Amino acid sequence: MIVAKLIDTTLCIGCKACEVACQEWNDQEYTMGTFDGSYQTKPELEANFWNLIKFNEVEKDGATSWLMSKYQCMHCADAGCLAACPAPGAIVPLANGTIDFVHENCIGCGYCITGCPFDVPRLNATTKKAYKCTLCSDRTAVGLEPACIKTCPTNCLTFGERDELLRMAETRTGELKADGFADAGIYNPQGVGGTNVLYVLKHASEPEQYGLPKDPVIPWTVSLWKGPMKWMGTLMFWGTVLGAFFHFVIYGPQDPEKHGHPEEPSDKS
Amino acid sequence: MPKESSRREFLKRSAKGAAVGGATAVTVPTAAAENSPATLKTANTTKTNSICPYCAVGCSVVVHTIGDKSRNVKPSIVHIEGDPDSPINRGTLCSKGASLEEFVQSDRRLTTVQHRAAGSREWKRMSWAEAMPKMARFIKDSRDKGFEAEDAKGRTVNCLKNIAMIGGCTDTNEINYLLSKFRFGLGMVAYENQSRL
Amino acid sequence: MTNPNPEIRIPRFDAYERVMHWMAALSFFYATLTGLALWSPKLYWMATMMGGGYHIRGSHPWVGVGFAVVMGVMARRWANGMRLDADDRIWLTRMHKYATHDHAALPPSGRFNAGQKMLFWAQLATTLALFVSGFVLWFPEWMPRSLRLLSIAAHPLAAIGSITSILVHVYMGTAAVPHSMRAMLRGYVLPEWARFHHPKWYKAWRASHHV
Amino acid sequence: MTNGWTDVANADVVLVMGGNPAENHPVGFRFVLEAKRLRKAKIVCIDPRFTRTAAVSDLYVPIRSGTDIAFLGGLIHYAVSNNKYQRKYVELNTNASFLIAEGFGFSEGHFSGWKDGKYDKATWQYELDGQGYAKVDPTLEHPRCVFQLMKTHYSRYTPEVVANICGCTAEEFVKAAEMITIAAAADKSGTVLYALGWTHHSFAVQLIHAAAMVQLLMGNIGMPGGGVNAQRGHANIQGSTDMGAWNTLPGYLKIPRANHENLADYLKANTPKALRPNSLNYLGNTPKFMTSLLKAYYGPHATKANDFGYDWLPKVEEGADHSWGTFFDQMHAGKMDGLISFGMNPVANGPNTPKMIRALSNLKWLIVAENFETETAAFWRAKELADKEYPQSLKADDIQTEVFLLPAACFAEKDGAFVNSSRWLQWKEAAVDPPGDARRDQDIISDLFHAVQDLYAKEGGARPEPLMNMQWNYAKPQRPLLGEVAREVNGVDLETGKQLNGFGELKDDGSTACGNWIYSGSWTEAGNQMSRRGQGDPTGLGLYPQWAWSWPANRRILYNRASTDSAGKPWDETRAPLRWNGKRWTGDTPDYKADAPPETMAPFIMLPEGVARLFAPDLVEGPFPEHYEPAESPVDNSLHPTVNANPLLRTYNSDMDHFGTAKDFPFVAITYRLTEHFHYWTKHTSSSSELQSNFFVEIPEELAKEKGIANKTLVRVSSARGKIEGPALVTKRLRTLKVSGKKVYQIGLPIHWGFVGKVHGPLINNLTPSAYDPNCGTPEYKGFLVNVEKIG
Repeated sequence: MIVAKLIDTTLCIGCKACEVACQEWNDQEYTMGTFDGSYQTKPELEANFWNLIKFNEVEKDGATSWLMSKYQCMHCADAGCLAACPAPGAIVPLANGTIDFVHENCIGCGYCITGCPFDVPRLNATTKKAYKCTLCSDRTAVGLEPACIKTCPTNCLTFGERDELLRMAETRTGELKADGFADAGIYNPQGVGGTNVLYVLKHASEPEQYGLPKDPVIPWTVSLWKGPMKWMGTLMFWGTVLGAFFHFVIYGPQDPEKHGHPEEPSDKS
Repeated sequence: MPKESSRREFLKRSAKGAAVGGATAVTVPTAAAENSPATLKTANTTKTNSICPYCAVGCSVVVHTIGDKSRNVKPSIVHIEGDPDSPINRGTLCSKGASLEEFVQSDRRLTTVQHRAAGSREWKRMSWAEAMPKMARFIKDSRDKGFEAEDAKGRTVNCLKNIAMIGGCTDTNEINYLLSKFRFGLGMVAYENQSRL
Repeated sequence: MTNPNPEIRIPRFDAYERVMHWMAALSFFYATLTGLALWSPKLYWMATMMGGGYHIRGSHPWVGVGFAVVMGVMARRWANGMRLDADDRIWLTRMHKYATHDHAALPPSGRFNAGQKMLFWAQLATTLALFVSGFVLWFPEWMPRSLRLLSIAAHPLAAIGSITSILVHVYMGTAAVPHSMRAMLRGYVLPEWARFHHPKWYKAWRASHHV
Repeated sequence: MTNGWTDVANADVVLVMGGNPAENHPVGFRFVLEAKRLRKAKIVCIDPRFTRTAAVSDLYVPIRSGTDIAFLGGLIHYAVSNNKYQRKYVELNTNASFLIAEGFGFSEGHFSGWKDGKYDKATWQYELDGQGYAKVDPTLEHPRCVFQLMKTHYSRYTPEVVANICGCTAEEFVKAAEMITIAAAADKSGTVLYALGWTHHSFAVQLIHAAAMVQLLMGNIGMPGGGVNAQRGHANIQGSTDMGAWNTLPGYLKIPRANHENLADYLKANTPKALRPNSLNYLGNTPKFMTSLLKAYYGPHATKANDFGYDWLPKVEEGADHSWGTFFDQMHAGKMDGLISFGMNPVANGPNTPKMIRALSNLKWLIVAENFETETAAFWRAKELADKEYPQSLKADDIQTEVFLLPAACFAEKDGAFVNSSRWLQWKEAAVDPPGDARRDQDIISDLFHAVQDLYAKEGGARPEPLMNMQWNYAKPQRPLLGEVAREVNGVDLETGKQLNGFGELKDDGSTACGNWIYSGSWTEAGNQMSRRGQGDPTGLGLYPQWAWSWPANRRILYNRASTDSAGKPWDETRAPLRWNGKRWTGDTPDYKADAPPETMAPFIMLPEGVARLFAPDLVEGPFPEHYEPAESPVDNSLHPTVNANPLLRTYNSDMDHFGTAKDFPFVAITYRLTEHFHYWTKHTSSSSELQSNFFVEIPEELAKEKGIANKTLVRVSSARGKIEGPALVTKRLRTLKVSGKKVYQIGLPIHWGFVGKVHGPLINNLTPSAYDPNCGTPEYKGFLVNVEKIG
């Protein structure tokens, strides 16, 4: 069974309960910030801050709106971090769809940061390891909701079976359309095989307004590196080694006695 | 900034260690996680029902403590979470409520009586045994000085106007009731709480 | 043509060059093994052998920097001698003759033959690429995403090129060309070897030593 | 709250005005969103700022701070003139039909009877018949009936007039009015959620009255999903208020006045008489409540012979005020010796901080029981820690106040009950012990009580009887258990020793003792009702009668009798908190006699009229709310320029009480909480401080452009009282308003910082005026004037 989070942005009031619940449950170190000219807690996610509400003031057709949405690891079906990770066992896709970081195995290379199309993982300067939302895998393992979901006061966040949440999201989208939000839709980008964090957006054609990338995919350079390049490298390595070996077998070493001299410099002259 | 006192850190760690054995007994109803994730920090805690002390929505919370109150053990809080039984919050909490653990265990909590003498530039630590009679003396002297048994017209008024008392909105009904008794015992009229502000 | 005196030792690489070369070789070897361990999960066992992934992730970039520095030093020493001359260009067009030991069909080489020169330039280029892309990958938090994305492909690509050419280099320096290892280990070659492999250089040596 | 948090989910329209629940009561706000999601309820948010509540509302209308009465008056006018009110409900449940004395009127900013700066209320009274009952005209046509007077009074409040005062457009107002008056239909209900955005004005009580009038016209009082709902800002501010303030005893019994020389005098003055023949007038039982309280206070010392110890209570001179503003003014004048503060921080939360600091400097002694070192405890460090903001404060060397800062337990370290906004008494248990030397507040107060009592026992002194006779009858008097106290508060039958089941059992002969009559029933023989955890919801309306206990009598919706018509038929069958089954009322605890048939008595049994008051003669500045400008206003009152502000506005005249004008201070300032912080507490916790570490000043985009202020630019905000500095947050969410043809800018000032804590910032009350509401003494924290300068 694949589990997922559903974020109904139409019900987000930016209360930041999810931010704190995440911090508290995961025993994060709290850091005081400098004023950033915004209600947003931090400009972006940090190694000890895995769950950020993004605030965006939008003015459209003379009407002001204030869009808020929760940002965290998307737990992609086709995870860019996992694709990029060189350390076996450091990024583990759990059977329930959670992409979990196992810090014992993390080597801190930071490739996951580059691999992630959502720019989520962060390196901790002290431990030199990468961190992000674990979907509270310790809680979900014993039948508890992730901390952020449990604390959410407004039903903006729901946790459950992915298929069911998708159905809920569709129902909700239908309601919004009926209420006149023609552009309402679900954010479940297929470029990463779909995400286990689903969003209901009023303006689904412009996810950027909510701070979400429009068409996220695993970067082609990562795919190149993990795909064709691996074959090419292997081929070249063995090609060279075998080439050299058979060269030796066929031609043997260079022997001045047998192989004659190159055009000699005319030392006779 | 160091987050926790060393004692708390110690207790937390030991709680984690202690819970390892118990984890196998936990059934896994929904998760189907293949790998064994970190041990639940609330696995072996004592749960106490309480109410959030911030705004007046009145959210119920569950306080998770470790330590069995035996001779050398003072329980300490590892986590505070919304109480799912409450029809008000159904387990949810806002950002303030979700971090109540930080409030109870803030390193800015007062743990000793502090006294500032007249004209002094600093706090000095004081014991309750020393502070209590000093405060009582102040209260009595002020009352003796300011108490009006009768007003100018000779009517009994039993009023005390030179001592004021404020507060109570952060505390329980019962303490507010005790404050009212204290206040009327002295005859105080200047008595307010946050409801005025 | 007189037979060279086998008792004569012709100095080929001085101690400075030999030390540099072997420092480069060792750091390259280490960076290669650790790099390969991080390159493919199938090779991750090498990480374990070398102290674990966390450790080699820390050491690889430093060793890489060391390699690049040594390469820089070597380049300063050798760059002039690595320019291709007219003979070299002809040599390159007849490389297959070299591979099939048809040495007579080749124009004479100087201190370094054209293949060695090409190896030098290839190494220099891949080192530069490895250094720049490696630096970007070293500090993912501070580098722009576009550069990181470029580097994540450029680094292994450069490494593949570099490793492949070094494999050829190792083969040439060991099995394929007997006694050349002596040049890099002890610093000298015998006149016969020099005359055969680097006739122009040999001639120049003779001229300067009035043999 | 007349209703409760859970009940908000029953609303069809939610008017959020004078409050910002999404930010300040996020968990309570879930019921608003539930109504929106499941009932398709409309949320209308009227606020000076586009808040996080506005962000999820169906309609947001900006308003100039302090003009809410104009807006609500406009709603009344709109409803009455467009016939969008629930006529039947109004006839049945309000005093619309009551006739008012000849001569009542309103002109040029004053109601009739204004003379020499005071009101003579003779013309504000009901016209009584020979038996002392008010005369009524059920047709509501009589020119002197309340309905017609109301209609006339608000005829001035047209949409254009409202728009001109409030700064929104007339179209916006009408749109809001249309949405809000959906609730006028008998089977629709609308709720009003407000908080300090309404109470922090110099006409706060009138404002709430105006809201109640709107709700009565819509037929929303007593209805599920209706009511007038104050979202209170502290965990037990409700309970604390229930237990008395300067002018009240527990249970809202009034403080005796000097002319109430004995209990009989007092009861005569404070026991209301029925104003209609069918009025139950439940407060006619006041003698039972008062006598039982005196028995609880003075125990065996209270006898019939000595008026149950009535004499020992303090009596306040007639007409005198001893509220917050007054006693801090007296303190500032050097007339007070000491202050005891239990969990309150007046330096931070009182208006006019410089005056507060100076007032405390004039004390001999100060006792503060707290969780943290607060600005109040550390007031003598103001010069050292925040000289820039408080240049007027004295150096520590020159402050002779002796300060005791007592470490107190926090919520998790003691048991006891909090009363939430829904009036639910919820019991909590202690989870841990207080840290270090910290003590539980009950222990501190008991120790202090006994220490003073001992001194009097030893030395004698001024009139010791009130103190010596006050009961502290607990198993361990120094360490009372809160359960014991709660049982005393509930009340006990002194003859049988049994806990009372409710205030219906109270007696006025001294045979019952009860610490607070409205809490009677909270701890009965069946045990602690406040700790109940039952999940049942028989009405299906989310009233949860078995969860905790609600005052009064576990009633979840006040005035619920008004949810049915005169025959007892619910206005809306799908939402009926109360049904008459032919013998009894079932459902919620009825706000009515439980077995009285529907037509026996008028529905509002707690009021002497038997109905609710559209016309409220007990308020000091008029029986109808009228729009007055705040004490400091950028414009003249366009309704009556000669009477600009509240004619009875309360101010003080110390040398630190200053008021500014729009010439020097052209911008309207509003103070408020952010969702990230709680009051002045969470600056002591790292978690909340992380969410918003810094103070900032919210500035409208247009003003910022005019002044060349960019986002994050350092600005100085000054008022006639003081100045503060902070970085600007330039926002679209503060709209430029057009008021009386003039551009008005509003400046937003969040409150949460101070000079002690994990994070620091200015105390916003450095800027606020000591201008108070004359009814309740609430300071005007919102809608005062400031200037803004760029300094960075």
